[in-house]
Amino acid sequence: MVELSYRPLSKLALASRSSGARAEAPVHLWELPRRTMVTLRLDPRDTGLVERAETALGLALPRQPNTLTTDAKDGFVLWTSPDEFMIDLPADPAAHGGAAAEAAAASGAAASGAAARIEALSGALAADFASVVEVSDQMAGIGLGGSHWREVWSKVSALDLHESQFAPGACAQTLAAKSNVLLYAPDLRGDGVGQIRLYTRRSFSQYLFLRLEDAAQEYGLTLQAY
Amino acid sequence: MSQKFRQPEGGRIDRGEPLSFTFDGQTYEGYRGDTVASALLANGVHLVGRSFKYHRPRGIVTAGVEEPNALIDCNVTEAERGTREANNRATVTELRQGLTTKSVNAFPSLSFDLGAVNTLLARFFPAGFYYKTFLVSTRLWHGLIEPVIRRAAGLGVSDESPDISRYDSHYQHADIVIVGAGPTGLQAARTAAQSGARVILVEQDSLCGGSLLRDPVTIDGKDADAWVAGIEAELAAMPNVRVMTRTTLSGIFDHNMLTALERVTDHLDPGQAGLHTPRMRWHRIRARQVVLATGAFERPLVFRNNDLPGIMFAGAVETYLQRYGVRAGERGVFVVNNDMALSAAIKAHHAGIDVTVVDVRDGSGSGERGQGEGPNARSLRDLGVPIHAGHTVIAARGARRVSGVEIAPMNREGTLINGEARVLTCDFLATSGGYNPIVHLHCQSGAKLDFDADTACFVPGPSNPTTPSISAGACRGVFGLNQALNDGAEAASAALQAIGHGADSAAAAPVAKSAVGAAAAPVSQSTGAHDGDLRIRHLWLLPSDKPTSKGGKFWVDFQNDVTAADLELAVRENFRSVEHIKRYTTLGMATDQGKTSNINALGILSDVLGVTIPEIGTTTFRPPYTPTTFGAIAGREPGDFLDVARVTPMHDWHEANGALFEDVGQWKRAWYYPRPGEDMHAAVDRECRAVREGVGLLDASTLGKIIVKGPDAAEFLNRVYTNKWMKLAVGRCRYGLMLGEDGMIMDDGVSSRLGEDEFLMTTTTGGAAGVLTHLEDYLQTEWTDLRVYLTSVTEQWAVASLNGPRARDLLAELCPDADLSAEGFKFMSWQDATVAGIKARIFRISFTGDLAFEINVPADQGMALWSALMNAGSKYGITPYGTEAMHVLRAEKGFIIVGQDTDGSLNPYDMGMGWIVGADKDDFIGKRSLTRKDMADPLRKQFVGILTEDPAVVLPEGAQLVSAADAPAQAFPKAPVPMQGHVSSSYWSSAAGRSIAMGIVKGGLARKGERLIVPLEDGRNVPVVLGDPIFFDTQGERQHG
Amino acid sequence: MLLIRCPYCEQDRPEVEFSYAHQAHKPRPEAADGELDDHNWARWVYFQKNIKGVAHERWNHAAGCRKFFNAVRDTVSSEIVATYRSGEAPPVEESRVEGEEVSFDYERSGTNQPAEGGQ
Amino acid sequence: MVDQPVKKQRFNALALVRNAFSWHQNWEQQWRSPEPLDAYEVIIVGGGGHGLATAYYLAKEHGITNIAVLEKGWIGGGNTGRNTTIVRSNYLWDQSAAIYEHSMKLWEGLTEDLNYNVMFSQRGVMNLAHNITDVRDTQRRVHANRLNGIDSIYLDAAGVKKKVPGIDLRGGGRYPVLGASFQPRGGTARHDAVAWGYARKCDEMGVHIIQNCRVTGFDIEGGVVKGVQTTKGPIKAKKVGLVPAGHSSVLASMAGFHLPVESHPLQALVSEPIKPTIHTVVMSNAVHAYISQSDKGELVIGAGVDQYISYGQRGSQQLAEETLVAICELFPQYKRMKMLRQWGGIVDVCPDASPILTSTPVGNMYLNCGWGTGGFKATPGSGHAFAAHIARGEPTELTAPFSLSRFETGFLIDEHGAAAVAH
Ligand SMILES: Cc1cc2nc3c(=O)[nH]c(=O)nc-3n(C[C@H](O)[C@H](O)[C@H](O)COP(=O)(O)OP(=O)(O)OC[C@H]3O[C@@H](n4cnc5c(N)ncnc54)[C@H](O)[C@@H]3O)c2cc1C
Ligand SMILES: NC(=O)c1ccc[n+]([C@@H]2O[C@H](COP(=O)([O-])OP(=O)(O)OC[C@H]3O[C@@H](n4cnc5c(N)ncnc54)[C@H](O)[C@@H]3O)[C@@H](O)[C@H]2O)c1
Ligand SMILES: Cc1cc2nc3c(=O)[nH]c(=O)nc-3n(C[C@H](O)[C@H](O)[C@H](O)COP(=O)(O)O)c2cc1C
Ligand SMILES: [Zn+2]
Repeated sequence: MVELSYRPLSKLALASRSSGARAEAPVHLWELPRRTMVTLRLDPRDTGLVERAETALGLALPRQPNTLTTDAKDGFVLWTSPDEFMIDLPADPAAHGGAAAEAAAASGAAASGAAARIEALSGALAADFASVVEVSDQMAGIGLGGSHWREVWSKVSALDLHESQFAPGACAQTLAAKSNVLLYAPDLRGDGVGQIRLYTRRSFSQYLFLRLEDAAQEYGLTLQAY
Repeated sequence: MSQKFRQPEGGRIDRGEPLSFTFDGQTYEGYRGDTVASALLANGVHLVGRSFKYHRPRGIVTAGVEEPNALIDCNVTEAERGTREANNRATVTELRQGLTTKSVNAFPSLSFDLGAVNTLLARFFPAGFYYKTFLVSTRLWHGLIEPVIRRAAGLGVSDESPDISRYDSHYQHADIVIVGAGPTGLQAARTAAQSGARVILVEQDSLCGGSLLRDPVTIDGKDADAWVAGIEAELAAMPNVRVMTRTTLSGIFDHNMLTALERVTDHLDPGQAGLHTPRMRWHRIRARQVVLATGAFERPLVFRNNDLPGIMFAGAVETYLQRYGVRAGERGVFVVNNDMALSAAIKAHHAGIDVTVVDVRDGSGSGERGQGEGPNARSLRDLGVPIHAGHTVIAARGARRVSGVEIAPMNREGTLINGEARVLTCDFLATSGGYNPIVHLHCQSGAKLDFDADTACFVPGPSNPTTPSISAGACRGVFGLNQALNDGAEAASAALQAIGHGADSAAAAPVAKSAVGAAAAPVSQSTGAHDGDLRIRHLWLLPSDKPTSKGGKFWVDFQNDVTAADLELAVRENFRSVEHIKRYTTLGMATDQGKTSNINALGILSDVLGVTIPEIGTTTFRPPYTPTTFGAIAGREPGDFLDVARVTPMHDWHEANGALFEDVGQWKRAWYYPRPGEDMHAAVDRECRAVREGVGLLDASTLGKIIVKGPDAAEFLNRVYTNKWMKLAVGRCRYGLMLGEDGMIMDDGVSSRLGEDEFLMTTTTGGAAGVLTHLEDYLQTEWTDLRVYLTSVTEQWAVASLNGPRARDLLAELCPDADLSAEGFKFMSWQDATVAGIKARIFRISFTGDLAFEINVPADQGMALWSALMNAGSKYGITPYGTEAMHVLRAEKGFIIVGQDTDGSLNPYDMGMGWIVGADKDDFIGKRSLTRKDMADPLRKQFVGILTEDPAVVLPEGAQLVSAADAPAQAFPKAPVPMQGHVSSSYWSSAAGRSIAMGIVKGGLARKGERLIVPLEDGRNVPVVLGDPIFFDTQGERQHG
Repeated sequence: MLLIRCPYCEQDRPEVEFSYAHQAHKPRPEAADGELDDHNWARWVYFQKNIKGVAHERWNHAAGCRKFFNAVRDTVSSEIVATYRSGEAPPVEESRVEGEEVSFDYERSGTNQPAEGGQ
Repeated sequence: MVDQPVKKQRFNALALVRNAFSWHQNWEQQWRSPEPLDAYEVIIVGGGGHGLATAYYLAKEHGITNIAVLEKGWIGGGNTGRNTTIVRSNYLWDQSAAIYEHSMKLWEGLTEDLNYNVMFSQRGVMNLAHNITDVRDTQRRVHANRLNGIDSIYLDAAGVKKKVPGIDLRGGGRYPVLGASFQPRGGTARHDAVAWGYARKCDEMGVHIIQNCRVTGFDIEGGVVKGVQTTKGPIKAKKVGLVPAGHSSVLASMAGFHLPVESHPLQALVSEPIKPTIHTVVMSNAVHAYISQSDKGELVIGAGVDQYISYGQRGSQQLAEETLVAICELFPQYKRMKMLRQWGGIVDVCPDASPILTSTPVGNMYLNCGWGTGGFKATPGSGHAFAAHIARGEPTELTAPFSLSRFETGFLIDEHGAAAVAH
């Protein structure tokens, strides 16, 4: 039997290769859980429109290029273009059924409300020149951390993530090896320790994951499924 | 005796760790810290190679990267694994356990080389001789002569086993990159680092120190080694600094993109490197500023037979003595034209070597730049070393090793011999003709050179503002140590200033300033160093008793065997531009790229041409600075990571069920699913029949999908497609054709109206990214008034395409709530529904011409949907089919595939698709091009069906058609034959019960019914008849069914 | 690899993130315009100034914000003099180190002979 | 007055021996360096292979010797001196096949014709196919070639391996080799020798080769060219042929018109010399690399075109990297080879990847350009055809399809759409 929800990295069987111990590892590489992701397009110069969107979503839109806003509950809005934002929320446990949802339901976890927020957003902008498109399935997330994550990053991307250039409030889109990525680092500390979240298009994620895994080998790495 | 020429003590080698290695099969000993060259010299071995053209015996002449002669072949990993590398310079190859080395370009052996007969015939092989002879037919040239020439040429042998070493690459970023860790670079690094700026110091050598390694003077009251170690420790403690040794800065590209090669494991003993540690790393460093502190090369003097083994650069003799504790010989003659180089003679004298000096300067200071003979010459006199001032070298003597030198006094002008010649015997000869600042990187950055007449060398001119760098120290012609240290500090300050790191800069660079205070770093000073005044006298060619063309040769470029006579010959034949001379003589084109020869050549040419050296100019300095391993540059990408293999949400199912895959752009698409014993033909035929007779399932997830949203969405589609879109009703779908502005077909696909202001557009798999960019381009640049947003959703949806007469029956089982009836769910419309419990959107569109439903579900659910369809479909005999069957099925219906049936030179009319051109629309992309003159040419190539007269024959795709009149009965036509067109698609069709084909034929639309011939490579001439490109269900009933 | 400032992202980014989009400030003529002859249409579709010197050109921040923007770049030295958003006026004029401003151009319809004119 | 033609000493082995005995003191100038006269019948702008060949065939075939070839730098210093020297004629379209095959025939007699060893080595050229589309397009081209009388065969993977034992057919797995087209008569030639050989013969027939002479403008009266302005002063001419490759747009703009051409950097690189290891030319469009080994032993490797316009004669580091990735993919044993030098040229790229051989909007001015990444192979044919066009003052059968007007009428000769390989 196939699992009901088949994630882009399922093929890599990370669960069976998972080795935990993320904190001490020189490099830690893991699959991010499914998130509710939405491409929002609107003209941010229309302040009324922006206000409606922010109210409905319960999150401000970032005003500066390549920055993000957060609701401090692991919800984010990332600037991706002057008239485009990526909304990135923890997925509702029940959104896609399957074992995870059942487990969540059993444990009584409350819905994070992502679906409701997106619905509210769509509704609020229905009459406007704006576009709200869900892309949760299109995106795949990879986490990269550990004391040597910068060395690994330096092998795949020409973008400088030195702490002077890239801080926790920043996000960026660039190329990592041959894959486009959207990345941010919500918990990056001032000293640069921490981890980054990388999102790719689904079909690129296996390639990128394996490429990162290969790059990390010489430093020693641990893997984890979400 | 082993290591007879090793000094009893001294040098930066570890005498506690002897290492043995082999050279040409013979085992030798050296120490950790040695290079192959220093260890060979310690064992008295000078003869290490043969030259490129004449196979002259050649010895070690330098102690660095500029070495032209001592090229060796080494084992890289363990010998048993057979991984060897050719053409390594012995002077920079570090000794390690288990190293086996060989000379290159000698057969059968170094001391007896058959190729050396070329030496005897040298007179017949002047520069460019091959252009003047072998003027034979191309057949003879390629068949007979070229192989001989090829075998003779080339240095080392390429190991033909796959290179199993691991290579890796990195991107780095720095505020300031400092190249060279000599005194200048170290001082610069220290100054730059103190500011807190991000600094990278790059040094090609295994040790920092540069010239201090051969001239250990006192700095800041410490000996040089201690000073270097102190700075290294200081830098190591700073988090903003990275020191990279064994790393060669190989190139500077636009906007200061620097490349550097780091040698990580070659010097390690077997087993020492980590399993995944790469052999080399390739660094691309983006620098805001660059400080070049790359030092200077010594240059040789040009005299007859100056290429004999045992003739070395004075600085090299000094380096071998000081750094490696190795004497170049027991009796040395030092032939110099400047004072600086004589420090080598002093050290040699102290080391117990019997030293004689031949100084082309006459001691009077006349003809020399600078004052008097200089401190080193004075010291030598005080030491009682014999000095032959004002003497020239007539010739060096010896066969496989220098044994003496013939010298004579010369006139004051340095043009003629004017006294008795005498012979000095020696076992090595050290020369110095001055120094050439290493300006390679400066020039690579796009900046120019100035000529400094005092030191007779090129020095950096103004930096290129687009790719800025600052040169300091010896590489800028500053040869005194104290001056160089100051220069390093100043260069670093200037670089800091330039990036806004200066004390007075408000625009602070985005750097964490906390690390270090702003206190300026101290500038070190030395006591007892040379004052840096070369006091040089240039004689580009030492006067001799015979002209350069007769008798022995005056070597300029050792590796490529270019002599002074060759340069003169080139000029005689009117190769006057330095670029022509380079190419005619091959000067500077060898693996050392003329590092030691180019300036001497310019000096000689300036005499011959009667113009100054700067008027002649240099040839172009190009990357890399030293030869750079391909594998390192390629990094991890060859192999699995060469390109992304994009896979669909159902890919794992296809793989588990035996599918073979076809590459479509970056995608892997299921091609066909052979069952045991089936070949491609059988499998595809089975898959096709299943679709026509029952039901088949195709993974169509790869098609591009774009949400087009906004009040002007319909107007936008109207402009980007050839046909009309304004009136398409919500819930309906339409096929669209997209052209480039040249009027040629670019892409196609079905778009559906999701709402009044929202469409879902589909594109071809390979065209998806390009189409999105194309559309964004028009929205952002041309039609900025259109209110439309585009969002790619290609991968949001998994698409399972259910095709065949039983498709509805099957789907109905899984989606009980939806009305799937022909009336309720019309062809070319869509509806939302729940399929197997999954929220889906179903499109009634068909690329097979059969009843079809394209079911879209969120990608995470694709696998579940696929499995559900397969399970429920088993009773209908559901058959997964791949792209090959899909191609056959669409061909049966005459549907085109953009990129297969079109090739960028075909418009909609050519494809018989005039019906889809809304010619009465105001405008659409490509419209204007459709009315150009040649578009109306009735003889344009047009799309037609092609049927073989024999229905069993399947034409090969790509086959060409000719007129029946041009094809003889049963033979390949006599070329050239006018071609009428070609076969673009061709298959066996079970549904049609015969082969079918389509293609592009001149004036084809008007030639239906005509008989043409397809001549095949195997000699068959296949008769065909042109017709309509449709072979099945010509009325199109099935898809509506 | 060039370093290019995206005027939308307001950051310097490596060239690999960008794709080149040719001559800037070359508006698409109204194809419906009956005045537009084949010659001048061809000039818009195919012809390029291809300046040696300081040129106005377009780039697309393909792996970033996906916006097309303009750059003033020296095609000899590769210096990027400025980048600016689509629709904005160029901050620096074009200039040639060799060659001259073309005296007749596609905008000046009708003055041209066809390319094989007179033959 | 034009210099009298001077019969040159013939090059052959005997001459070499004879000269050896006089210590090579008596070799003549291969070409002379005259000062420009006031006027010529024909001025050729651009002393690359194409310009020199044009002058040569004007003199040899059309009896026009009152010619000056004006070169801003040193002859052969443009793309002629920096290309990977691949010669082949297996192009798809009839018009291309005609001119490239015309060229191939001239190559086959060039060494003897010029009395200069241009080292034309017919070692065969292979174009690899890596996917089904490649295979289909390759077969289409092979079929067309054969009917055009061009030797061209299709090789399957085993056939490729037989000819190039060093190749890894799997590639790294991502781009396996499925097959190839092979043209046995294709090969390489010595680029410099081509320029010098033509120059020597031109000089022998009285053509003036004037180096360090940059054309800075044109004298045009009533729409007809009367002469050129140069850094050595004005020179009159009855006809002017422009053959400036990467600088075509620059010269066209001086004459008042635009071209459908962009000038891009194209790079190449060589390895250190090694003993013979690869014996044919191997090209791959999919992974983008091409490789051959010169007679001196370097691997000569072609890289890609930078995306942006540049007159800088240098390329970016990443393109050379990509090329070496491709080479190491196809030939994993060459990972251990070392790059000796990399450089760039300025290639004039046409939208349809075909050249322009044309009359221009200016009377008596003719243009030969747009050869882009692949015109070295065309040097003799292009010169021959263009000479005829200039002499006649109107298109010939070979040049007519390549006129500028094709961009107006829409009759493009789209060689990349047709999966032909550049170079
Ligand atoms: C890296 C590289 C690899 C290539 N590989 C191949 C290959 O393998 N096979 C192949 O067939 N082709 C190849 N090509 C293409 C080929 O080199 C060219 O198409 C061909 O050499 C063009 O020859 P040409 O004589 O027209 O141009 P060039 O040799 O460039 O000559 C043009 C001349 O015009 C001069 N000039 C320009 N402006 C002026 C002026 N104002 N006044 C006076 N003179 C001027 C220039 O200085 C230059 O010397 C390659 C090109 C490059 C750059
Ligand atoms: N032959 C000479 O170098 C020479 C000649 C005259 C005087 N000097 C003395 O040199 C001192 C000046 O010192 P300096 O620091 O300017 O030069 P230096 O020669 O001491 O140091 C230059 C350093 O740069 C390194 N280097 C060069 N190119 C490199 C590259 N591409 N990548 C990485 N590393 C590279 C070298 O390995 C060397 O360590 C003075 O004391 C002067 O007396 C040297
Ligand atoms: C086919 C070919 C082979 C070459 N082989 C060598 C070589 O062996 N050594 C070398 O230094 N350069 C070689 N070059 C490169 C030239 O040195 C030079 O870089 C090139 O002609 C471009 O000129 P430029 O670098 O002066 O601009 C070769 C060039 C070509 C076209
Ligand atoms: Zn941007």
